[in-house]
Amino acid sequence: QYEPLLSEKDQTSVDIGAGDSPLPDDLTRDDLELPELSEPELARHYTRLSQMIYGIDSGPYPLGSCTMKYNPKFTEDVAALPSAAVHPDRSEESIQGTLELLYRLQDYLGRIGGMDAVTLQPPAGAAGEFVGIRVAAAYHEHNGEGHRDEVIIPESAHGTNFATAALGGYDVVSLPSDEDGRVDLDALEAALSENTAALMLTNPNTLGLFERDIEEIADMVHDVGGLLYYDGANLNALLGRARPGDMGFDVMHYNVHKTFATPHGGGGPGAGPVGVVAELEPFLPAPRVREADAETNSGQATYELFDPDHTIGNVHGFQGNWLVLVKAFAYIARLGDEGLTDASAKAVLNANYLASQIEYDVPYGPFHHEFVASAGDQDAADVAKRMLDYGVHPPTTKWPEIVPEALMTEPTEIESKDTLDRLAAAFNAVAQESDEVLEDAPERTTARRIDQTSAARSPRLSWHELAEEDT
Amino acid sequence: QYEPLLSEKDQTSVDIGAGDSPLPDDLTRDDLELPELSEPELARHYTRLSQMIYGIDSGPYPLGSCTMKYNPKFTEDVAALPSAAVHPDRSEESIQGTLELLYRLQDYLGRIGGMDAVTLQPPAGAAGEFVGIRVAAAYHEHNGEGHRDEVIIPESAHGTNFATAALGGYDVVSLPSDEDGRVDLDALEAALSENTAALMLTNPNTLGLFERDIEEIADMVHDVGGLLYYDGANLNALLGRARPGDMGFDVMHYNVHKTFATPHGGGGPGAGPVGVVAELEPFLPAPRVREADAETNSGQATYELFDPDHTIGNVHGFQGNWLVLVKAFAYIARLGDEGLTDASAKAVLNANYLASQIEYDVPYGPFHHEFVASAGDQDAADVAKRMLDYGVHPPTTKWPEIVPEALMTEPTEIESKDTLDRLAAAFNAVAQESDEVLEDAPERTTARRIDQTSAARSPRLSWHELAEEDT
Amino acid sequence: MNESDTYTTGSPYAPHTDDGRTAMLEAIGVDSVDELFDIPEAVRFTDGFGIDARSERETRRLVRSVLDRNADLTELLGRGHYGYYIPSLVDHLADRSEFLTSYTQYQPEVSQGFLQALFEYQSLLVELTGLEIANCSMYDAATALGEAATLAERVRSTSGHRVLVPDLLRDGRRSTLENYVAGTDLTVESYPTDDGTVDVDALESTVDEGDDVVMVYAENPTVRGTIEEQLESIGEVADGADALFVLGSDPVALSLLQRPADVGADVVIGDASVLGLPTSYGMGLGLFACREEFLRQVPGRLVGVSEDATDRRAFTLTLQTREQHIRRERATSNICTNQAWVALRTAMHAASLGPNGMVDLAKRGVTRADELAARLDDLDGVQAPVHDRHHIREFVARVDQPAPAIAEDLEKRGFAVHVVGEHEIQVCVAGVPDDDLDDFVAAMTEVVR
Amino acid sequence: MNESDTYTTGSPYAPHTDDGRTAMLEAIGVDSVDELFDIPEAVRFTDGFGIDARSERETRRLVRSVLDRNADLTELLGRGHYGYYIPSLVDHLADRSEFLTSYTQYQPEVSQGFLQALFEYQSLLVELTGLEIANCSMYDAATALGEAATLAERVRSTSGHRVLVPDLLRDGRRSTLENYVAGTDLTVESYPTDDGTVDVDALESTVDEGDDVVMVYAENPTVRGTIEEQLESIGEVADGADALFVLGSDPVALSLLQRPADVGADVVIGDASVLGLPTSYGMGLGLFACREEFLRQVPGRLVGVSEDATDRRAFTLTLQTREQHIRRERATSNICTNQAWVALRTAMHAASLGPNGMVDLAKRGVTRADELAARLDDLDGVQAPVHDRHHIREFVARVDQPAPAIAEDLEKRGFAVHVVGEHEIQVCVAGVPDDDLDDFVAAMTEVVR
Repeated sequence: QYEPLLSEKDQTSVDIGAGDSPLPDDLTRDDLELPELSEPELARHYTRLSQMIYGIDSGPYPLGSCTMKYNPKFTEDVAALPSAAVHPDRSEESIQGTLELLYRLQDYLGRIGGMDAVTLQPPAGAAGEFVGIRVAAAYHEHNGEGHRDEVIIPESAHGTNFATAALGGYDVVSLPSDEDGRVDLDALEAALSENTAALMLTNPNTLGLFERDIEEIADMVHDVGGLLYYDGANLNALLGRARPGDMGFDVMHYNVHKTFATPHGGGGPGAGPVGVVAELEPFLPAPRVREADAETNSGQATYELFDPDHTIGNVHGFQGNWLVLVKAFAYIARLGDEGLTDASAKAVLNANYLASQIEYDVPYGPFHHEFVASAGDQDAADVAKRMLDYGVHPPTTKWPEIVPEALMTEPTEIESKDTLDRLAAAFNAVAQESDEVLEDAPERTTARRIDQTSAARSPRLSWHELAEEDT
Repeated sequence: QYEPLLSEKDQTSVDIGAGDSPLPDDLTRDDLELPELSEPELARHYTRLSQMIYGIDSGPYPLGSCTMKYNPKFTEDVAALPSAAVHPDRSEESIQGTLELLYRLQDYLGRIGGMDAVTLQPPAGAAGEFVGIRVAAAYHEHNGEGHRDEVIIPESAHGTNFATAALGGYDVVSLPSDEDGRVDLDALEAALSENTAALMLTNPNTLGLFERDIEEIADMVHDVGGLLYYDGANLNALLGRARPGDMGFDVMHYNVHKTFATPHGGGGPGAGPVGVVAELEPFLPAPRVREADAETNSGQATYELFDPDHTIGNVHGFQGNWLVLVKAFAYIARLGDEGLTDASAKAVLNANYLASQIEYDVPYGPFHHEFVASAGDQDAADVAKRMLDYGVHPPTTKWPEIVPEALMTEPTEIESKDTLDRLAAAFNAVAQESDEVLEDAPERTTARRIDQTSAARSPRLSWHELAEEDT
Repeated sequence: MNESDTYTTGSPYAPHTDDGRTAMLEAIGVDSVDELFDIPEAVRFTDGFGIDARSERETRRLVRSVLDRNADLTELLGRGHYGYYIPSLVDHLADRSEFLTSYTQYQPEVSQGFLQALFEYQSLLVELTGLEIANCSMYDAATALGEAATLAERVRSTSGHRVLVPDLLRDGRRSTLENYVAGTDLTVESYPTDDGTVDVDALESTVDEGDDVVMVYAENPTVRGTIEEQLESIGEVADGADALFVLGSDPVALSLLQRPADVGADVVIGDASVLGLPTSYGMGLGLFACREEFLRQVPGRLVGVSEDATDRRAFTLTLQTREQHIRRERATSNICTNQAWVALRTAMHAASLGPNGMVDLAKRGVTRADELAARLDDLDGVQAPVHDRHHIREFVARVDQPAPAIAEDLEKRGFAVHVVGEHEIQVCVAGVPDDDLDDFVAAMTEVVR
Repeated sequence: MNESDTYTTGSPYAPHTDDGRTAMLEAIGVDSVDELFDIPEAVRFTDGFGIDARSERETRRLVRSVLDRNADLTELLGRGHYGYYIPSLVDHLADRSEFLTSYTQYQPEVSQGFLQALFEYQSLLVELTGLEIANCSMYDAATALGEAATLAERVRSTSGHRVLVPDLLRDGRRSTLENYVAGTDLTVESYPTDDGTVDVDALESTVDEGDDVVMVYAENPTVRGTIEEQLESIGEVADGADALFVLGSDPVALSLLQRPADVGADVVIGDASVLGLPTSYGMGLGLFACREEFLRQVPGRLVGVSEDATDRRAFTLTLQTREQHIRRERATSNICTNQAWVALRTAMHAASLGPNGMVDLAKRGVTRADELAARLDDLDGVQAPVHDRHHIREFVARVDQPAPAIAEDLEKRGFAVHVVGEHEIQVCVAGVPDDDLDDFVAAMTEVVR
């Protein structure tokens, strides 16, 4: 099923002559050449494109560390309310609804993470990490400890942690895992110093393992004057059973598109709110929302924006991905305590059940919401391609590297036993197959195996670069 | 791609015991057994089912006489407005918006058809025909001509015409076509009598041919005291160029799901408003909408319901398919004169172009918005199945019977030259293929050729009738 | 106007480029589109309709501004149209264009998804009614009642021509029935009710007025929200006269009340869109189920199971020889375009509720009606319910003041109720949130003061 | 509460039956889910969050009631966020769950549709900017500006550390930029503008204050809606300093104004969501395009063309070795989750407009701004526009009375405008229908009286 590019359906060049232009010729471009198509043609184009995509509603999507949950349809409805469409430069008086929702979401997230203050500004998880790192930097700077120039990150951490620390100007100190797949306390001891700005940790970590020594780790980091950062990617494992704030974390981000079921949108938008302990609140991005002193005539609370005392300023032009935040608020308000806790329980149940049903080795445990199996002699990337042929989405592969040929698998709570059995059957069928079959996979997908090397060697990144024969 | 029945995913039986029932035991049923599934499971179920359906946004859909137009997305938005959701028993004062829209739509349709009065009540084309027949009967009865018991219908007419006349208690007099595919005036002369209640006609007829003698036909029918009924199925051929009212028709129905682009919904709902000349207005179904004498304080017109003097009463519990009427109103208001006229022009252009590109014989002409090709030695039904393999929807087949192995083709105005060329290529490819290939077709569809005989011989019409081995 | 309003010089949904059109005309061999029209000059129309074109945005604004004239009322109207909350899932999935824009499944090989959904809808109705056959949609309850009568005529035509319906019945329903039987020998007569439900003795007398009854129609619940207590007796009366027993109901009521098959019903009709559609000014979905023996006489579309060429299960429209496009004037009905998409929505809504949700919904219809009646009964000047019967969803209340004045006053306060007698109003709780019911009671308190 | 509200005892989105759960626990070999949690007692949390569960309907009502506190204003605010009418097509197609719910295209074989849509989005930006490379999304204009600066550092790191931005700039934009460069040696400085556009001589002086400028940023149009007239000169100044010339703009402005490649721009950033998103409290879509020579230094995702095993054209994310998940601390950016779905919407909106529609939209932004300025200028007590420049979409007007009072008064009448000085307001016409502009002029007439 092949769908031509829009440019292959039409290319219309519009001349922008001086004649009918409201601007002098030298201030305008000469022409604009783009496809000019009717609505039925576009509807078909995008319908067909959509049919070439595997989404959450297509089947299981057990991408480890990505928490591919079902996205409740009603959250789209609330985000589409006309009253949600407000301009960022409006007066505070005229957006009390928006401010109230943000305030309540700050409050929800604070409770869920055990954090004293929350900013909703970061538009993604990595942006949340960046806020954490910038807040840590500002905090140290404020305390006259601007010399701290190292951020410690476990080897198994998400790539964003390293990139974020680097973007923040820090040297990255990489921390090996111990033989159990957790933080090696001796190695941590060795890594910590008066130059330590922060330790970034995911808990449970990317192997799905809870860092049992978290209290000791927190003490060690705090003892050298460092801050403990919680990467919220795996928060879905713990809802209602443990909170980063209670474990000694000073800063954390939440991935609302993971834990709180806002849609991934083919890569985004997400949102990465950041929670901090009280000590760090003055450094959060500006502005934040708080209750104002005044009430409305009918006794309702009113809300206002304010700049934290030592704010790092903006990390986004405005207040982040507002529409995503509306969906996250709706999800949390729908589930409440019991629903959130149950979601985690069933996410963990599902991961453990699936692991019990597959024939690949799962070297570490006990794991929570995800596990990392090893494809052993098989190439994990090939395994993934072959799983596509069984109509399921494969797990994340080849990472973390601590497990050879890793198959990092997170089914989330939304899968039924039947679906997990189907997924296990796919794993197990592929486990029996030969390397030749795997290398030829996938064969039942829209596109067969795609050549990555040639794509990167001679990049063609727009239709302008396609010669006639490509079309 | 196979999707289990809901009942194969779960069956939960709920006991309705006296214990927690608010009603005495003997007034309740014992239990209810149905699937109990979660939202993610349902979302996947219906998403997968949708993926096994060819719709307008999938590609060309040239079903003759069905006018499969693109359904503009925005019309769904207006029908979904909360203010459109009103109860049928509300007071007239509280639904002035609904009444105004209906009134304006009555007016639009009257102008488009050249009719003096319009009822919007019939929920489908066949229901519109039934109103026409009932109105004719009431009219004749009112004039002391209740003896008229025959309705004349050309052989090539839609099956609903015959069934409707029969439902109305009329004897059907079948009218053969002349060698040009049009009404045979001699045969008509022979068929007409003092017992003629009406002649039902489609114009252009199902061959896409304009009944050039329409004025004479009208005179002949009127001369014997009969009424002339216009089947609106093919109105898309004439918008802005000819009006049934001007041709001498006394009654007509409009298929808004054909001509005015409301979605077909897999079979419905549609709407079949009926227009009549002034003489027949008193017999229309009740209630209708008219402007009231009073105005609002701000000078707006107000609207009221009224019963025509000699109304036939209801043909639907309320006012038909309201939400469909909203969409039709929006479509007409969007296109206006120019758009409607252009739609017809391009529908006719497309049909003629497509016919010029296919290798099958097209025996009659000149046609308008549709043409009927002959599959010749091939079986038209097999041709259709094979066309599915080329990723296009086939035309209507085996009808009208005047063309052997008919391929009744109506591309509508929404297809581009490229799409028509693709469609023609499919026709022409199939034209070259052997009977064996055709009989084996389709082979690239979700289901292969389906056995109709066994389905009808031992009907299994619910999941209750499926034995274990069927599942 | 807005600068993003776009206007076209023709249909915005026709994709033709100038070059394309020229090439097409050339291929056809004509100079202009006008040449393709074979319309005698005498009947040509050139005046224009006088309808202005609008941009998409302007059209949306127009419709919104017109519909905004509808008052924002809390509807306590019921009678087959309820404001049950429809899960968002239903809109999102039913609006997928594959469902919304496809045609009747004459090519089942590319329509399996819709056919399966309709098969599941049929199965839902079979479970609810206990009857073996359900078609996959009629227009609404009134037309389904009409179709039931023509079915009765076909299967009982030797025995007579009288169709009996209760005197408590919506006008539109009876009037539609009369139109459906106008072309037959059937006549429609009413039989009496007593205190809101069927008076079985009186029904028996009515039947006995001749030996020619072909159909007895009753409803459960009735239009007044009362629950029929003598369904079996009604069935026996019909049976005794060799007439079809046709029962009117709906999917929510059927989830709790007696199963039609258990009380001898031969046909069940009703409006299934109580699930799946918001109140839509009477737009509906005709429920039609019947005994297996009437299989070849059923009106409307039926989806059945078959196999494809690879012996895999497949769905298809079946028994099409009953239908107008094949059988023409000998068809079991003239229905063609139906309400398939509404049936899809109803099936989705029912599936979202599941059996527990459906039973609960019905039970709460009983308890909440009881509760509201009791609260109204507590008011001076109101007695409720009027009928000494069990109720579901709605009930009639007596008011000391003139009912029309009460209703008018309530409407000013934002509530719509029925006037059913000089001193009687009818009130429905279904789909109305608790806080709105509280507000209603408060308004009633004011109004009857 | 409504009788169709459904409550669950846990997550409504987890499908587990009791039987299923039991079987799963058995297969795992534990007695309860609790046993699966390996959390030391000391850090266990058992208190509950104190967040109540709600039915779907109640949740919708809650959000609606909260958001209803937002005032219903006609927004004349602009500055990168406009209320352009978005064709209904965009919502309906982008909301298809395959687009909405899928993840980043790490398995391109089952993501061809999204990849193609993003490739088409990239192509749109390449056409608009004239630059060879566009990535497939950043968060917004501010973060894209920050990424441009870090790109400048990477490719010009030998030459210096100064980043120059105009003194007319949104606060959020500059502040974000400063955060992005906080971890580098770069410093941000302002250069002067004159009457609403760049003062090129002053810019040159600022550059000359050191030989260490790595990037010069300018905008077209500016935050005041003025059209920059000396882009080539600015580019030459940047070039002369061996600095990157980074231009801020957006897809609508780019449809009409000088093509960035033609005036020497090395990078174009901006907010592309001016098409595709309604005003969404600042939610955006970072546009990022640059010259081919920076290919290996581009931040963010890139979709390229390749072939599959059958030699058919196929799309894939490419050059991923620039990215954090592979390159970690040496990545070109830390961006991972991006704005792909917004890019899809933007591409759909642009495709709906087509080149004629896009050019028209931009032209009308010029003419309608001119017209409104003229109408305001006619009022006593108002002079507009303040800047002697060409404008697009928005302009600054001088008011004799204090601007804050004027704005407050306008807001009471339903209009939101900017206060940009003691006696200056800024007004935007984009997306505001003609009749609303008429009302605005009428309100202004009252307000300045």
